[in-house]
Amino acid sequence: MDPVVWFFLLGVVAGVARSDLKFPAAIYDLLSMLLLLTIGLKGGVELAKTPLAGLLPQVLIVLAMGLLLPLLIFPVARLFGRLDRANAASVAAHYGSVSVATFAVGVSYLNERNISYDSQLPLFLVLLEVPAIVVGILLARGIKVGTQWGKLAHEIFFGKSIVLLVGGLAIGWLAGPVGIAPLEPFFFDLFKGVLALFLLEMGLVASSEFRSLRNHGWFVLGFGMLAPLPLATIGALVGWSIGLTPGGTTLLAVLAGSGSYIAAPAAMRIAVPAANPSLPLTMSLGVTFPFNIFVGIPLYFSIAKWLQG
Amino acid sequence: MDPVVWFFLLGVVAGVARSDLKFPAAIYDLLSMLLLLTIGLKGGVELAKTPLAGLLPQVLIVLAMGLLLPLLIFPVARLFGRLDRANAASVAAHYGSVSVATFAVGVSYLNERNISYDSQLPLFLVLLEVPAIVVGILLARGIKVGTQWGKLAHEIFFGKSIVLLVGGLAIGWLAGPVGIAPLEPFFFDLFKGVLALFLLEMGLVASSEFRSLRNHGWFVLGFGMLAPLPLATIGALVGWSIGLTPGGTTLLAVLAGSGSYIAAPAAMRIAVPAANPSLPLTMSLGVTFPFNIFVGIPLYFSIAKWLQG
Amino acid sequence: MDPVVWFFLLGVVAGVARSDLKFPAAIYDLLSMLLLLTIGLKGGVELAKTPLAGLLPQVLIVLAMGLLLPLLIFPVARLFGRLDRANAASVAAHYGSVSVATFAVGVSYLNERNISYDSQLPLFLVLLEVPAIVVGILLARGIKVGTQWGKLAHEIFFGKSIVLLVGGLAIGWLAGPVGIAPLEPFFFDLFKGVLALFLLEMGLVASSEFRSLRNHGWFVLGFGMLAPLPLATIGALVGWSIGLTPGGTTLLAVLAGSGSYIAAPAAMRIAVPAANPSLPLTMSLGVTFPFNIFVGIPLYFSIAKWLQG
Amino acid sequence: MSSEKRKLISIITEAAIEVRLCEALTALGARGYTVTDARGSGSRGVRNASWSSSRNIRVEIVCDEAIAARIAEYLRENYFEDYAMIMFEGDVKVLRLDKF
Amino acid sequence: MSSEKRKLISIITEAAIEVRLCEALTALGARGYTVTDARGSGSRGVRNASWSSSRNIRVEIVCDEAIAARIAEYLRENYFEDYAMIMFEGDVKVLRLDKF
Amino acid sequence: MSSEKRKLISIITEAAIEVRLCEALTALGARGYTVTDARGSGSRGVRNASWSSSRNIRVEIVCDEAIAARIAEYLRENYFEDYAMIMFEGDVKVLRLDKF
Ligand SMILES: Nc1ncnc2c1ncn2[C@@H]1O[C@H](COP(=O)(O)O)[C@@H](O)[C@H]1O
Ligand SMILES: Nc1ncnc2c1ncn2[C@@H]1O[C@H](COP(=O)(O)O)[C@@H](O)[C@H]1O
Ligand SMILES: Nc1ncnc2c1ncn2[C@@H]1O[C@H](COP(=O)(O)O)[C@@H](O)[C@H]1O
Ligand code: NA
Ligand code: NA
Ligand code: NA
Repeated sequence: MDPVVWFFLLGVVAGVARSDLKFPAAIYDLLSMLLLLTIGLKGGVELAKTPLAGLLPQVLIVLAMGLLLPLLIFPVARLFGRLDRANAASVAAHYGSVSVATFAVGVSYLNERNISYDSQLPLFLVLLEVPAIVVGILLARGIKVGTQWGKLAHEIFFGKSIVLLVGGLAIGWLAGPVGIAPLEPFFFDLFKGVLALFLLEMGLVASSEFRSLRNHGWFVLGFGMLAPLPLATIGALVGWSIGLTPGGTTLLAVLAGSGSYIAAPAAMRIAVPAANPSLPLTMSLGVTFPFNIFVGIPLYFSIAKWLQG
Repeated sequence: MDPVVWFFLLGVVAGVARSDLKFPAAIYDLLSMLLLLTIGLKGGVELAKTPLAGLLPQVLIVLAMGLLLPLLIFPVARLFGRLDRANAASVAAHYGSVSVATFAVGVSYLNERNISYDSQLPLFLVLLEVPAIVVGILLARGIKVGTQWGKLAHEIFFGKSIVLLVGGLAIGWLAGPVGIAPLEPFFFDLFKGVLALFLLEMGLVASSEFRSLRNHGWFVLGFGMLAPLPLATIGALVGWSIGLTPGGTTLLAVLAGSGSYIAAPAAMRIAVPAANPSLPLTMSLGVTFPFNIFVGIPLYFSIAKWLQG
Repeated sequence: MDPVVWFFLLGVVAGVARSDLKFPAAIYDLLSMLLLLTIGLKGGVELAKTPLAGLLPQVLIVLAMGLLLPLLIFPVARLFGRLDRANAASVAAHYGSVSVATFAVGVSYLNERNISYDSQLPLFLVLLEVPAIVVGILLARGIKVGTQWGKLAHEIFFGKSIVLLVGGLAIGWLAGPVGIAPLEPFFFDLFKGVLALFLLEMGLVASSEFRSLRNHGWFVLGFGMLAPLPLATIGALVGWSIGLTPGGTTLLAVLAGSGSYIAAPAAMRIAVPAANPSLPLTMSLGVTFPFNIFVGIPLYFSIAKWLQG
Repeated sequence: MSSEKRKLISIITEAAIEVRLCEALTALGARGYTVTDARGSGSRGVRNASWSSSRNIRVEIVCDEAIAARIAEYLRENYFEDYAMIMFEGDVKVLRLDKF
Repeated sequence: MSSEKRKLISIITEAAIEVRLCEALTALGARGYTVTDARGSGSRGVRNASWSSSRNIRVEIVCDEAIAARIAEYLRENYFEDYAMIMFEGDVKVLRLDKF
Repeated sequence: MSSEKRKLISIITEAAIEVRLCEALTALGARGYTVTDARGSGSRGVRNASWSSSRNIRVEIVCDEAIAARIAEYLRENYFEDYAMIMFEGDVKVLRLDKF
């Protein structure tokens, strides 16, 4: 198994055992900044190698998927989860959006097996982050008058994760492979290690989410376990239909099948205060993330291969 | 001289000169986490290469040494230091346990000279961390009723340094040399630099310990200077008797001759509140650590060579 | 363009757009520590390769320049800026002193073009940091009685930036190329990346300085834009006169043409309380730094080449 | 010492709303505020600051009775129901009256 | 504003005992607490937070008189003698009475 | 509980002067002090702690009336004019009288 995953387990064990191991907030911030910047930079460098011309249709389809997913999740959360409007919308926003760390684990899963993936995937990651959040907010508040849409839009589009991802993409794209070279030792060579530390922290947090599982009842556990596969399948089908490589298809499935726990929580907390923030976090971090890194990613990869031929 | 040691001196100078140079707590935490994880990982990778079968007897002997050392130190601290029971026990716990940073300097001392050491040494480091602390607590409190042994044991065995060392060992062992490879740039290549920064911080702290030296009287200075050699000699003899290489013997001597200032202080503060925490810290950090990195390590190495030949 | 400069732009954009992207104080401290230490270490290693004998005259001339520059700036600030004595002196101290980050960008500008520079430049950086501050304080306070010169001198010479620069120099020089080798992955290979992150943070801060521009009136903008060139020209002439290479001459121009925003602000805040700290910071960080990395450095380089014949 | 009575308002709440809260405080007439990072536990469980969404802040405002009341009113209407938040008020004597 | 008087207990002590102390506070009946990192100086010398064992924390509890007394009692018995610790108590007015 | 009244002085100011300020406090007779990192906004604008020169600290001193007055006097004379600084004073009850 990919060693970085062991770090997640170590975090879980330490957390469950109530060890005093704890990441300072500043270190968590540094690690997540590096994660986002590096994924952006890598993506930008790849994009710089490929003509952007043909990309537009793909971009639109992916965006459409980003708008569709939350609309599929919302009714499920309402019906089966018996969640009120705000909470169902929040779940829709979280799972419609994407998990950067799951994506990173997926990438390292493919690297371990020397499987290449399409250069536009990091771009898709960025594209998929926002739409679901917007849809989620609309589902929760409707087109209420009095809502400061401008302010909200600003807070979403200039949230730090978007800024770092897009900024990284832009810099990587502008600098290109040659220009980035001197930055590689810091951003690229260290990436695996940074991810390992980040997963260690995620394990610690996940373990505390386990505890709040019981407060939330079965739906959280059930949805967290069962939602990823169908969502990822949609992602895989989309990836396949727009002609991605097996690697790329796998990653698009990972994006679709994972739940956000950085951008979405921050945005929803401000935009939909009535939604209980711990509910979707327990789902995505306590259930779906472990499911994806242990079961999901390999599964999605076989689906992708099967689709391709 | 090993350049990392210069960083310690720089810290001492800055501290003595009352510079405003200061490490943020979060950075200190990051550095010590990396130190512990890396030592664990390195050890685990090495262990993965060697059969664990024959190790058991060695493990038991090392554990025995870990239980013996504090029992030797306690009476000395009582008699010559005229310390009360709690403080003598605390000193015994600190010096019976080990100093991770001294070990790291010892390793880099050997690397500088291309001297190999037995792969089980990091394992021994972990094994030696805890027993002395337990003995120290027993010496201080006796088998008092009402002591929450379970809670104490938990706090000791799941203290962050143990978790990171053991976790690193386990991950390194599970992943093996090949699996760890992608993590090497972050954990192994940067190790020397991380150690340098950590020593810079230690220098700053040591300098402030110098100041509190006079508050503690001569015993602190005397014990801090004179205890390492005999203790290290015991370590060297044990290492030699269980057939370690000269490098391994040196490191076991370093472990025996060094005093803990991460795990032991934390544990003793909670388990033996009556013990003055600054006393053993001034000894181990203000006196013994400098002694070991400048005088001790080379000395122990020659002892090891002499024993072997 | 050098990719690290894109990070500065990213920071500016994020800041102007009022993104919630923010560096934890601890991370800023870590980055600046690494920046200072690395520049010192690099310089020390270079110095170790060259005989110090011939250096003394150069050293004295550079020191003289450091004392001269603030004396030239002060009257300008008094006359054209109509600043009171304290503020004019503060500006003189900031611009007489040097900007470590600008120097780092200059170095990376030369590296990109494989242009070598004289090994004593980092030494000059250190030498130029302090004198202007001292002159600035004298200009502000005169030789007032009651001033605790000893205490002030101590705070300036043992301020963290000086300690880290000088300490790095010393360690690099003592260890030499071979001794430093094991530290290279951490300090040297990562340097470009660390600088990139630091510039990202600087961009964020610069953007907030832009806002306070209007509070300060035209002189701040004017001086920040127009002062660098003449100052840098002096630096270039000095560099040329003491026979530096074009690369070295460029860097000396960069040092002369840049304004301090680490050492000087800290020192002036304590030594000249009456001076408005935001005035010179807005100049040097909000105006001069961007000017130098986009326009100045290339310009100074052509001046240097032109001087050389 | 020329001093006078003021109210010291302390708000402990989720870091997520720092920006909006501080804007509101200024809008409500506060001449200034101070923020420190915090962690803690309360009716909404333990918030231990390790993960970004579980961080607390402690916001303090020195102001006069009127503004204090307005802030309390504003918080009750806009935040108390949906956010982890407590607020308490103490009496303080201040120097530099002009500043509050 | 429907508010009422409560006590604000402030404890400044060694970070090493944070976990145990907070457990104790809850056990003593506190409905919540807030912790911030601190450094400082006192009878046990300067504690400047650079090294893990020299860090302070500042623990604040808003509670009623009875619990305040119990906490004070508990600290005096269990911590005052052996730990760097001070405690002081102020009066505050709180909203959301149910929470304290 | 054997306790007595003391003053709690809170000073919020620029981190740049921490060392000098704390030295002064001790010189003025304070038996101790506590410092926490802070950010904030006031008459000298927003100080958001990202850049070293824009950091605030919050210094608290528990002391008797006399020392409190001396500290206030000292700050007014030496710092109020040139530094971002506020100070306020509250009443607290302390245990361990010997310590203040
Ligand atoms: N009784 C209390 N004393 C001190 N701080 C409290 C108290 N109750 C809550 N808090 C703080 O306020 C935050 C939010 O409170 P709550 O809304 O009750 O979860 C908690 O995370 C604590 O940091
Ligand atoms: N008079 C005081 N005012 C404010 N804080 C204090 C005072 N005395 C002690 N402290 C804080 O309480 C901690 C422990 O105090 P002590 O037990 O006296 O060493 C110190 O490190 C300071 O942070
Ligand atoms: N009314 C206030 N309430 C709380 N904190 C304040 C207030 N005014 C100023 N401050 C704090 O004191 C610092 C300096 O204040 P000033 O000198 O007004 O800029 C600010 O950065 C704030 O952190
Ligand atoms: Na998704
Ligand atoms: Na030992
Ligand atoms: Na200059």
